[in-house]
Amino acid sequence: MSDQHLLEVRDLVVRFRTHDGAVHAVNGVSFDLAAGETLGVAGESGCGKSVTNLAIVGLLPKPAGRVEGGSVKLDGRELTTLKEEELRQVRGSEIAMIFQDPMTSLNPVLRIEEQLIETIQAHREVAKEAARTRAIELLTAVGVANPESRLRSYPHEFSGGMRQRVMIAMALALEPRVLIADEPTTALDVTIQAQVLDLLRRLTEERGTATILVTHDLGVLAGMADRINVMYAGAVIESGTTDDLFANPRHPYTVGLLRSIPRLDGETGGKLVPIEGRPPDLIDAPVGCSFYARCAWRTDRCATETPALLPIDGGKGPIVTNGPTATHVAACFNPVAPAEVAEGRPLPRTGGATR
Amino acid sequence: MKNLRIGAILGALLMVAGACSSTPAAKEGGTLIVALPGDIVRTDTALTDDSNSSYVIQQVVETLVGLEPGSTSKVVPVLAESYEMSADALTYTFKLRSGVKFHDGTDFNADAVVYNYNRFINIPTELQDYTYYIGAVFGGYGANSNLESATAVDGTTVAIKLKKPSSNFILTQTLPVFGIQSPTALALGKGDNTESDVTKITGAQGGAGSMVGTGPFVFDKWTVGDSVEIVKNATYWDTAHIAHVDAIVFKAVAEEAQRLNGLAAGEIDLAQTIAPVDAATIAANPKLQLIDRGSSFNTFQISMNQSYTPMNNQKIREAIAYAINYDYLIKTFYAGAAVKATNWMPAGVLYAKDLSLPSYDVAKAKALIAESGETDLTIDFWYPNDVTRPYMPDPKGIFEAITADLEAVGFTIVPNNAPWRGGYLDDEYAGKYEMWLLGWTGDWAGPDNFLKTAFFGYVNGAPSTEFAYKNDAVEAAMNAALAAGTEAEAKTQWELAQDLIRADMPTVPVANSKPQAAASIDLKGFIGSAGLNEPLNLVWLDRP
Amino acid sequence: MGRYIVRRLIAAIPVLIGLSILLFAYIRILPGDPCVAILGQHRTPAACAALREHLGLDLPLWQQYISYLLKTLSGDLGSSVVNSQPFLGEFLTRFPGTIELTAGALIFSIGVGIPLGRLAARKVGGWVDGLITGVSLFGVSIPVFVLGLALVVIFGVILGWLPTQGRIDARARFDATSGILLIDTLFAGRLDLFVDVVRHLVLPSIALGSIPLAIIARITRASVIEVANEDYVRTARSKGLKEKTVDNRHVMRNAWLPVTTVVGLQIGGLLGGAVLTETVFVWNGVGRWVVDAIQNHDYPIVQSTILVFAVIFLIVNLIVDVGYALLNPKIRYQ
Amino acid sequence: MFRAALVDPQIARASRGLWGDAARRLRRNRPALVGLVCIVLFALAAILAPFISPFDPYAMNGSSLDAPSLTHLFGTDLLGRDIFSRVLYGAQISLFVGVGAVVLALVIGGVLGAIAGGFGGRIDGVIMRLTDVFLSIPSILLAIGIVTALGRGMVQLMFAIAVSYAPTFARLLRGSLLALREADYVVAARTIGASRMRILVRHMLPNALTPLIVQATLVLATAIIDIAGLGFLGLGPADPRTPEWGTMLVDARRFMQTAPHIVVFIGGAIVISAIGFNLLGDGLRESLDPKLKR
Repeated sequence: MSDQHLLEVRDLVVRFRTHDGAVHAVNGVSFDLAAGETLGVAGESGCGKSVTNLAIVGLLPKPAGRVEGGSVKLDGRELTTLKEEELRQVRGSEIAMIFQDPMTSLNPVLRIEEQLIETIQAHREVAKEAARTRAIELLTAVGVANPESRLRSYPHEFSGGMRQRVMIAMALALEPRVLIADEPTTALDVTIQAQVLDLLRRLTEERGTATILVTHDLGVLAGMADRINVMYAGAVIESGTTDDLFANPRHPYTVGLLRSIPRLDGETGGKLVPIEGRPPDLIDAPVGCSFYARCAWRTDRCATETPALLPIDGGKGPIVTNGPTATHVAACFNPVAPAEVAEGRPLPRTGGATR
Repeated sequence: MKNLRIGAILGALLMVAGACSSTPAAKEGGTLIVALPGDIVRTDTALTDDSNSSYVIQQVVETLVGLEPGSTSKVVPVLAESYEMSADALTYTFKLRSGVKFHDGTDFNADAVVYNYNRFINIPTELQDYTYYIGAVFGGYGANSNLESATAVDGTTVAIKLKKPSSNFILTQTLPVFGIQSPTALALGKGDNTESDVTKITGAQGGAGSMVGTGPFVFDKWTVGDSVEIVKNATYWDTAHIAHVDAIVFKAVAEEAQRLNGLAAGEIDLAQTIAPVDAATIAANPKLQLIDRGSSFNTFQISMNQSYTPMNNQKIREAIAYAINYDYLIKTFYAGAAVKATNWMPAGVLYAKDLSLPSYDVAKAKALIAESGETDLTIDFWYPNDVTRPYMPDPKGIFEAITADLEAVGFTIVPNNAPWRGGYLDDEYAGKYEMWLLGWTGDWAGPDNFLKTAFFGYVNGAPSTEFAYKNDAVEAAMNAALAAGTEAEAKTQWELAQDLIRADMPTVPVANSKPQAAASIDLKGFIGSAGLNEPLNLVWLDRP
Repeated sequence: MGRYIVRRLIAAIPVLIGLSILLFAYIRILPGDPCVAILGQHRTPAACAALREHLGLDLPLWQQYISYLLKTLSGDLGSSVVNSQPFLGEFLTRFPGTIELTAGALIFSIGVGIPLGRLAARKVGGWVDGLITGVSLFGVSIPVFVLGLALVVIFGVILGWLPTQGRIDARARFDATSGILLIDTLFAGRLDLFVDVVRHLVLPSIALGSIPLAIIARITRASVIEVANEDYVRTARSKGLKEKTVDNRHVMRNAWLPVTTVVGLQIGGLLGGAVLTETVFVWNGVGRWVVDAIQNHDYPIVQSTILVFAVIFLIVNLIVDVGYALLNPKIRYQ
Repeated sequence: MFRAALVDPQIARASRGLWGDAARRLRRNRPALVGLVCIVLFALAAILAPFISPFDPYAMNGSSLDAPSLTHLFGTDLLGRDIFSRVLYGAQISLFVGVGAVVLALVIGGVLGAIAGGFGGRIDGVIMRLTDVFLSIPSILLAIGIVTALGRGMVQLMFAIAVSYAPTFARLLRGSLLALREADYVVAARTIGASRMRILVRHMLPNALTPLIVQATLVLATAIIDIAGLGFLGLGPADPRTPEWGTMLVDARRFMQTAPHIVVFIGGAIVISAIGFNLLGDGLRESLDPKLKR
């Protein structure tokens, strides 16, 4: 593996200008992604997951949304300063996206064929017939029966799961190196979810596509992601390999997330506990830890100082940002002790005062 | 010939700059765009009674005798080289021009004239609605017509025989209605008295056989509701007066404002009638010229019907005459291009005298009302809501001003209006209106045309339903005047009639206007006439 | 699709029947003796008898109605009481003028309204958007005749850029064949006259088109804003499509739908507006004719014009709905 | 589109809060406030015309076609009448006829729409076909037809315009009612056995009125323009002296070249009133539709 990561996001800052003030949507997000790797991004709605992704491909809603700092490099090539046309060539061809709601993400008035072919033709000089053949291949690959006749169909003639398959086919049409799947299964039935996720995993593995899989459902990530970034209020607050994170969550928020989802395997065995409160209003970035208001582990320090993302247990040496040896980092002054995870609440500690 | 001595007093011949004797060479070619205040009604000379149709038809179809350009009374030979009246004043013998051909190539000759006059006598009953002037001039049709017969003496001589003398015969024959059309074309267009449904007479509807005359222009096409096009007759018999322009398009432009805009924008070369209030704008525009038509040839009056109270009270009528602010009306609506009426005929019509009609005097009006003994002073008052007439440029405005004047002296006015062709003319004529605005533009320069034809002549021996004005002495005087053997006697009788009418004050004459035209500065050679007999073959366009 | 059209046609039948009853009643509720009311000054005993015969005034009402209906269906739409010309012939000579004007206004309102709406949507919230919104507000608030008068004086009289009246330079004395001068001049190979016809069309089209323009701009703006926020537009962008493709194919193909419906609804308004516009611009069309007919109390003409306009409106609506269905696959397959 | 949004039962349920909310949002809507100012000006002109007019609108007390001056703010017309006073009185006519027509249209359309939407079934079908018939005739032609049949006059004018708008109101109300029929509280009322009439009048109508109010405001703008249009075609009030804007415009157009300010003032009065109602209507629509909350 080269030193250069396939995708390198550093200190990304995104602001939205609104009538009520600037919304601090993303506040210094950094992560790396290597080829073939799957990065899971977890967090509640509105914590900047989707905005980060849109910022990467330059699709922030205009004119309100702007990247105000940081860099995004694809193979060492800076994306944030690219001209629109250059960025366009990246989109779809090198970085592809799949969105949450397959019901609304396909254009209702265009046939599937047109939507697939236009994707191919936007980046490759191919004849329509060749593009069509490719489209049939793709549909076959995602498991659409009778692909030739289905090409002539409109999106509303497909079921939700089928549409998401079409979306996947479309995203993979040009063998992108990075696939960003933004809550790809949230809108689907549970049984369909599994099928679609399987398909996604199989296809990305076959092709060696690096994937960013965004979800608010940590359970999904358990089986899919190599590493996980947990985001809160526009920042990554904990990051590590999937195994590390599940085995040893340190940030109270991560713990909350883990406890707020039913685990099919019943591993943690704890009670289902929702996190109280709401994410902060991002118009006024809070001083101190953004999770302060909802945190059971908070200390006075948390109110005034913003914790940095540091290796847990004060680990030494360089921080590994990807791969199976990636460093487990968390941004918390008073991380959750392993014993507290199952309880979901702070336990009296020796030496450290809670509250 | 004595009747021909009707002087040229009226015909103040007005030459437009450039049309004088030292004429610079006229430019040939081009298409002249003339804006008329309305569309023509029919394309058969005989079946028309409106000024728009006449204006177009007179360029195409010629009469035996005509009026000198610019004149309303000076008769000149046209298709007849000369004529003679018999001693008993009953037979007129016309000597026709030879070698003249109709536009369809057939010969103009005595037979053609006889054919046309026989047609006038025998217009089918159903069509008589459309032939107002034939009825008015000859008193009726068939046995009732004053036309006894028309016979061809030889190939170029025609004798027209009347049943009783009519001093206005020659003058009336200058009306475009009496134009001579090709018998072949009349037969082709079903204008040969065989068809009584006017819609099937193609010659009257712009179809086959329309307007086939001998004039300097040939009928080309009629777009109903929009325009009529005529083209130059290159083989016109009067070689000295072959048309200069290649074609003329007459556009119906009802709105005065649109005529003005069209003139200013260069889309119209000649606006036959303009609003007097626009005269100043036109005069100030260097691209346009204002055309004065000389003296007035019309009368505008407040009409009254004596079958209504209080209109049947002479003092009330007289009071109304005193209540009107004439100067204000003339200044405001005619922009000064009118004079206060001194008679029911415009000054200058033969035998017209100043009848010292009332002038604006509120006190006098109020006194007369008091004297009249009338207590109910409510009057139903009407005006036409969709036209302007040369004598009545702004009916609505004039109505409003007169209403204000009348209310100022104590009358209560109930305002009413109706569309001109959609009820107004019909209803006022049928006696449905108590008081209304109407006037008359002269057709020929005789007092009979105003006093008798237009206003106060009896219909079928009784007062007209229109005015319900009964004064047998007036009727007798007018009839005597028309049949008078000497000019002196005619004068006496006409003056008697005028004095009697003045005493009765059956209506209130308001003004005699001088309708003006406007044209592009490039238009040359135009001769305006108060009677609107304006031959456009004399006109040329001085533009590259 | 065929079945859809048939269903729509069947649905139009009760409307047509209602319309015929309404217009049948119209000429009979005129105050006073119908002969006086309808014929006015043209009434002669013969004409009256003919009218009574034509209207069947002596028959029971239902028989009168049936006979009116049959006559109408056979194409006999009555005759003018002013010049006795049959309605249909007169109508057909004037209708091309109205078609041309309506088409001009429609082209103007669509051609300007949609780009304006798109521009406003793109700059939503900015001053350009504000300006366009203001212009469209002005457009719906200014009467055709006020705007028409202003245009005539400013561009025709003062600046002298464009003709103020008529459909073609009368000096050209052009012989129309179809009556639609834009087509006729082209077929005659008279490019100069074609340009002249276009020049004549400009001001009336602007005057007549101002209201639809405003409405179309507004609906386009709203529709584009709505569609631009749709997920599939984001999808299209994420696929790396060119902005133009995204705009034309993904945004506009969808934004068109409400716009189409609104455009269809404008046709009725345009036919109505033509009445005033043709009067202002001395335009030889049905509108000016019907105003003359109103002034002359030529009721059979007014009656049949309303009928024909209503039928045209129904047909246009049908076409629009079919077009809508063609554009919108969801409806097509229902 | 806004129709569907406005009859959302959710909104309807929050009826009282809706109006309070709407008023608050209306206050923040600057265009709507401008519209309100235009309308207040227009209404004040109409109501106060007898008190603030410097001259009798019928009296000829100036010379012909005076230019605007301190005495005659808008100048005088051909007959020397004060145009400013006539424009003020013209507002009275437009307001009277316009509001009268819209109210009449609301009544006619409301009753038809309530019957159609409230009872449904065959009567609904009949009423809807009836509205189709009227909607297929261009509104100005319909109004022309009615005025020619009934004769000229303010009441006739009012009626003609009312008839041309009534079908729109009928359809709007019907649409709202149909949507409301499935609303929970209506279903609830039905299950406790409330009478059809009672459900319609007590539960459904009050909640279906909002779109009607928005539409009525917008239609007032059109009504003012249509009144002037009919006046322009010579179908205005029977008394020619009446200072009706359209009728005045016909006279004024003759002086477009010599005294263009007359057309500007009269046309301006029409445009400003129409803009006022359009802006307010848009504002109402936005404020009454919580979905558009920003």
